[in-house]
Amino acid sequence: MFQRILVANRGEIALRIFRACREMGIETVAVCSAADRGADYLKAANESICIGPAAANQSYLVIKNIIAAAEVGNVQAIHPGYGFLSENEHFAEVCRECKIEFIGPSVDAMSKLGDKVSAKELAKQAQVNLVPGSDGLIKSEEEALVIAEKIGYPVLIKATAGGGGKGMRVARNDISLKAGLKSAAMEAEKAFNNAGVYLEKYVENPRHVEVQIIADLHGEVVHLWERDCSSQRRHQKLIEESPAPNLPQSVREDICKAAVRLIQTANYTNAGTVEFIVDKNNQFYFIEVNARIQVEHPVTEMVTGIDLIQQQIKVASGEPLPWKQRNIPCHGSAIEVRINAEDPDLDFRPSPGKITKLRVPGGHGVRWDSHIHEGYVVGPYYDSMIGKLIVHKPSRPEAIACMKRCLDEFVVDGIKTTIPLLKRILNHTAFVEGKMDTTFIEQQLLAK
Amino acid sequence: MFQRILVANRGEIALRIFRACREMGIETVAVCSAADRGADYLKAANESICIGPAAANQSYLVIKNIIAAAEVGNVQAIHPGYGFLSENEHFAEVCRECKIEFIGPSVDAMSKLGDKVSAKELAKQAQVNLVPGSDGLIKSEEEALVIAEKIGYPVLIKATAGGGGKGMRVARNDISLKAGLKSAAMEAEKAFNNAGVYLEKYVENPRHVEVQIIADLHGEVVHLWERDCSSQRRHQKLIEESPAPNLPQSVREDICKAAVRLIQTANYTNAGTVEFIVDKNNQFYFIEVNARIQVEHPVTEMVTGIDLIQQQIKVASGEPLPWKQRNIPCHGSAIEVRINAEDPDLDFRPSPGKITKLRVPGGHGVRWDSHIHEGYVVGPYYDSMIGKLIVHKPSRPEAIACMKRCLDEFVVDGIKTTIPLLKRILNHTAFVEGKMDTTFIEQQLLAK
Amino acid sequence: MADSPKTGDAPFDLEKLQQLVEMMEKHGLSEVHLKRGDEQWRLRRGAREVLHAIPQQPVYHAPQQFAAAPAAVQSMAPAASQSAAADPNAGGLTIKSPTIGTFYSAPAPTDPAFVSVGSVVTPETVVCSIEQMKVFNQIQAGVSGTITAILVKSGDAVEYDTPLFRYQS
Amino acid sequence: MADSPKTGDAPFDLEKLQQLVEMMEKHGLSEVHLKRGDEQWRLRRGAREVLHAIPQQPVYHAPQQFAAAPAAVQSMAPAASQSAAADPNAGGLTIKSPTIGTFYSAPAPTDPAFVSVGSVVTPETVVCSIEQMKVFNQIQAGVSGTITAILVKSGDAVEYDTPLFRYQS
Repeated sequence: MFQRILVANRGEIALRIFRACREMGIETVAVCSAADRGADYLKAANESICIGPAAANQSYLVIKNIIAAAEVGNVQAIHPGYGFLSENEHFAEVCRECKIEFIGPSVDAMSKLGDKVSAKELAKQAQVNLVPGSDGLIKSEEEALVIAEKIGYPVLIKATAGGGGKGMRVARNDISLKAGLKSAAMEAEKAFNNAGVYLEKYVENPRHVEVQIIADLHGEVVHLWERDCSSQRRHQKLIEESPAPNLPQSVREDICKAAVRLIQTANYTNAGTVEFIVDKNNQFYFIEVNARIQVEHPVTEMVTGIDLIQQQIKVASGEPLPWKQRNIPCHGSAIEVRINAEDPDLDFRPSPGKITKLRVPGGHGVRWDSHIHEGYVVGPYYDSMIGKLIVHKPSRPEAIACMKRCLDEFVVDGIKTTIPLLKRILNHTAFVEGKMDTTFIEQQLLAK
Repeated sequence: MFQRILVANRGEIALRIFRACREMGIETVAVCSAADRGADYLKAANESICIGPAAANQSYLVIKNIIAAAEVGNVQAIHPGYGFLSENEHFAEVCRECKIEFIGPSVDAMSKLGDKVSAKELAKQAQVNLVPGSDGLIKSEEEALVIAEKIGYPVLIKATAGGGGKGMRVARNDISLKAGLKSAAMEAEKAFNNAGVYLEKYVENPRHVEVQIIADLHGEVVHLWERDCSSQRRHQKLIEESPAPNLPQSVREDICKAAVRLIQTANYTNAGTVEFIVDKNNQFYFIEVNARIQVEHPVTEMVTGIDLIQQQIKVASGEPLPWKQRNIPCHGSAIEVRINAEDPDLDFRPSPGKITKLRVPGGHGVRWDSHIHEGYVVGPYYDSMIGKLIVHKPSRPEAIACMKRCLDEFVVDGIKTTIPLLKRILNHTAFVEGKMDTTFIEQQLLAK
Repeated sequence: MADSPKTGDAPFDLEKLQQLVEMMEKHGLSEVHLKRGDEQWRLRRGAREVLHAIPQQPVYHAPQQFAAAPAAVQSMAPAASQSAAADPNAGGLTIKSPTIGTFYSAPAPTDPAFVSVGSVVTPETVVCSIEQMKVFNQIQAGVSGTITAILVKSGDAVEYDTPLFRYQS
Repeated sequence: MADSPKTGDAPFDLEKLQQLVEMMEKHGLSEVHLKRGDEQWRLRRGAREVLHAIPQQPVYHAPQQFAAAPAAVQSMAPAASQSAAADPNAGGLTIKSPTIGTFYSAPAPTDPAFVSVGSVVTPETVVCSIEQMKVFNQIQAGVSGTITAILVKSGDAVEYDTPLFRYQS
């Protein structure tokens, strides 16, 4: 086991890792930018090293500064947290070249899963469903009709050079497919100077369901069940929960097994998340693997009772997983909300400033993961997330009731936060009934 | 189910009950003394009524003021919390006479268990072990020797009119028993003008183990396992945990079953705690029943996942218990520490004052139940407990490690607290090995 | 909150009890609550009580052991107290409720009010009655002066410290 | 931290890459990191870098968008900055480390030091080298003046902003 670890991150996830290490008897070295220097949460580390100015690209993102701090700090391993360098293969490689363990997967697994084409190839090998579509560009109208017949309407016509919705059409029958092919190709030709288009099944109002995985260095892979993260705004998750509501037990098991197959096929190690979209018929399709710990890992910790950060460290140090798949429970229902320093009235623009008053809820079933405190100054330099509130109760209705009373108790003065939006989501019928998809916040809740 | 409840208490337990009610959709009415008026925690109630000046005997202890508030506040039931009027039979009686349900046991059960003689009688009926001894005063030396032979040495000679250790002797053999009888009787005669003495088995260095019970109005009684509360100073509990460490599974089950038998025999309803002492050979003896919710109820909530306050309210409203004994789990290990505003350097004298800085630990496995905040003024009027920190982890060593890192993170400036003492206990061999008894803090840890 | 195991068994001393009851009668005590170790005696006599209203005057708060902390000061409604101290003409002096309950301005609905605006009161003048658990407690003014305003309506619920009357001394 | 599903597939444009590499060479860029959607380009050139030390002078902090919040000010070590501003004679002006690493006062153990007390420096004068990952970065003074004190020993670890030299301008 490591005796001393550097945490290449800041804020709540850095504190989360300091705490996990302290409980394991492992010393920690913090790195901080000049903006974070002297912050309270750094006291939870054994040592703190300033690695550069406030801007992340001059501090938290500078590999050589982090490695220099690891050398000066005399550590054996680096935990990257999430964001920043956590999914940077080059960083993982440099760490290991410098004989400092990178607490994460192998560089090979990262690059295979990081690349879209090879990830799809792995999924096929592992017999994990991908969104069906044409195996490349559409050559003729006839071919498109055959494929559409095979994968079933609605289908999505996408420009191969596309972006920003340009050259994209939804077709719900043969006629609109024929028309759509022409107009999409024309638009793509104009916009990208490339008329190539391909077909994909159009998954309407999908749910976002992801599976937490952990794998050791000895070939053992287990899943820690799934999370539903459909409550999103502009692809940013706002609320996550486990288990996913209204997902039949057989589908839960299938999706978890599919994730394990993919991870085994990729020879992936350490913690990771396999993301899927799920359609109205509970068909699920692989999207991507997040090769790191996720922001929303606490909901999984609550229902399984497993400390994922500690387990990451144990696996990285070579320890075998201490349980078999059948020993991993899923008790009750856990919900996490992200509290962001954003102004809902100003299109969720970051709202930095000093927190002049803070009342954090507590009590039965409540967990608070955050580095902030009364008097803390939320700077303009980094992510706007200032804390995660997690509740765990025997059932989903009880978890929702608990989260609602927590948000009612919450007081954050001096900055604007997403708390009012979170309250609205928790009261929205789609959420209460567990029937949310990735579009409901923008298309129903926030639509004027 | 009740729609509106008055909480006849203050501070953390009042907040605990407001929160439980809010999650159940029940409105709450708070009562407060003039000293607590305007306190932040009262905002968690729907209404707040000032019932008198700061002194508890002019506010929280005045039955007619509480009943008047319940009438003005238009509630259907009163939750008494712990302390104050919670074990006052007369209060329970008055509530019910006024057609306001008292959330607690029947007056009959309270008085039967509140009286020492009838409680012992019930224990005998229920075949629950009492500390063995003479069935009344010792009439002769010969009788004493026979009894000592029967119950086994060491025995305790106690003056019937005794108090403060006067007229009390420990005898470890026949000779010291004969000598002790004489000197104890003489001392008692002098001190109390009453030479009567009786014998009891002397339980050396006992552990304090108690069983959480809940019973509905339909005859169903279940236990929610046991708590070890041996870490005491002057009979004040400092640390509580569940399950009790180093208690063989068969003893755990026996002690829990004994508690259920007693509760059934007493026709007791709602939540209660049956207290035992346990000797070195894991023999357990009934001491008393606490006919109310306990300060330390959260450790039971953590290992069972059951919200005891909500369950109290449901039972009081007539709902049957939703589970059978076999469905009540005991997952992992939970530890609670009481944070008291006391000065360990001044013989634990209360340390009132303004909290100028507060950093409460959080994260995985951590629960915080408290009404305090930065800027809160701890008054000199009430109990010195300002909060309860509870951790829940898969194993006891992990729970201890988590609690230690929490106490290391904890910052309370402006007043003195018991945190330094708690840290010492958590590092003490007896505690770490789970071999603490009710004497170890005073006799080992605090002994000069 | 002390979860201490009870120790010792003391029989009740009925002689002492008799003495105590006599003492209560003689000195007009309505409630006695004695506690020592795990022995508790609780005795109540009668039901009707006479309470004194709390006159709200600019008072000098004598230093207490805990004088520095606001909690000690909080036991007087701070806003009212401060405005009275700062500007006696604005709020004026008030008589405040000594308890929680329902305020009645007269002994019975058809009776005349205990006091009205202009009434001159002495400390012993009954100014209202406050009902608690069907018991009507007669409230004495506690001050001398002239009532200038009645601040609550008959039948209103009042808390401890609710201003009931404004008066001039 | 954005857990957004990746969208779209763009092949690498080698022509653009070539342009970029040339641009790096021409302008002496050592690192380029481009990101857009889920496409990322990361290019590094060479290893040896020249860094400029951060002169610690009493500076006027121009108002920024976030000027009111202390965080913006924190990016200068506040204690040093304040003492320098309040009493220039006490702390004096300092040259601070522009990065984290190991400080070396000379190019090699047997070589003479880059500068010593009394050395006159211009902004381009190399004052020390700071090692990161076996790479020795030459640090330029960034200011003009006379070195009055050397505040760290050769071989010491330094952080970003650690004061290295005191100087007079």
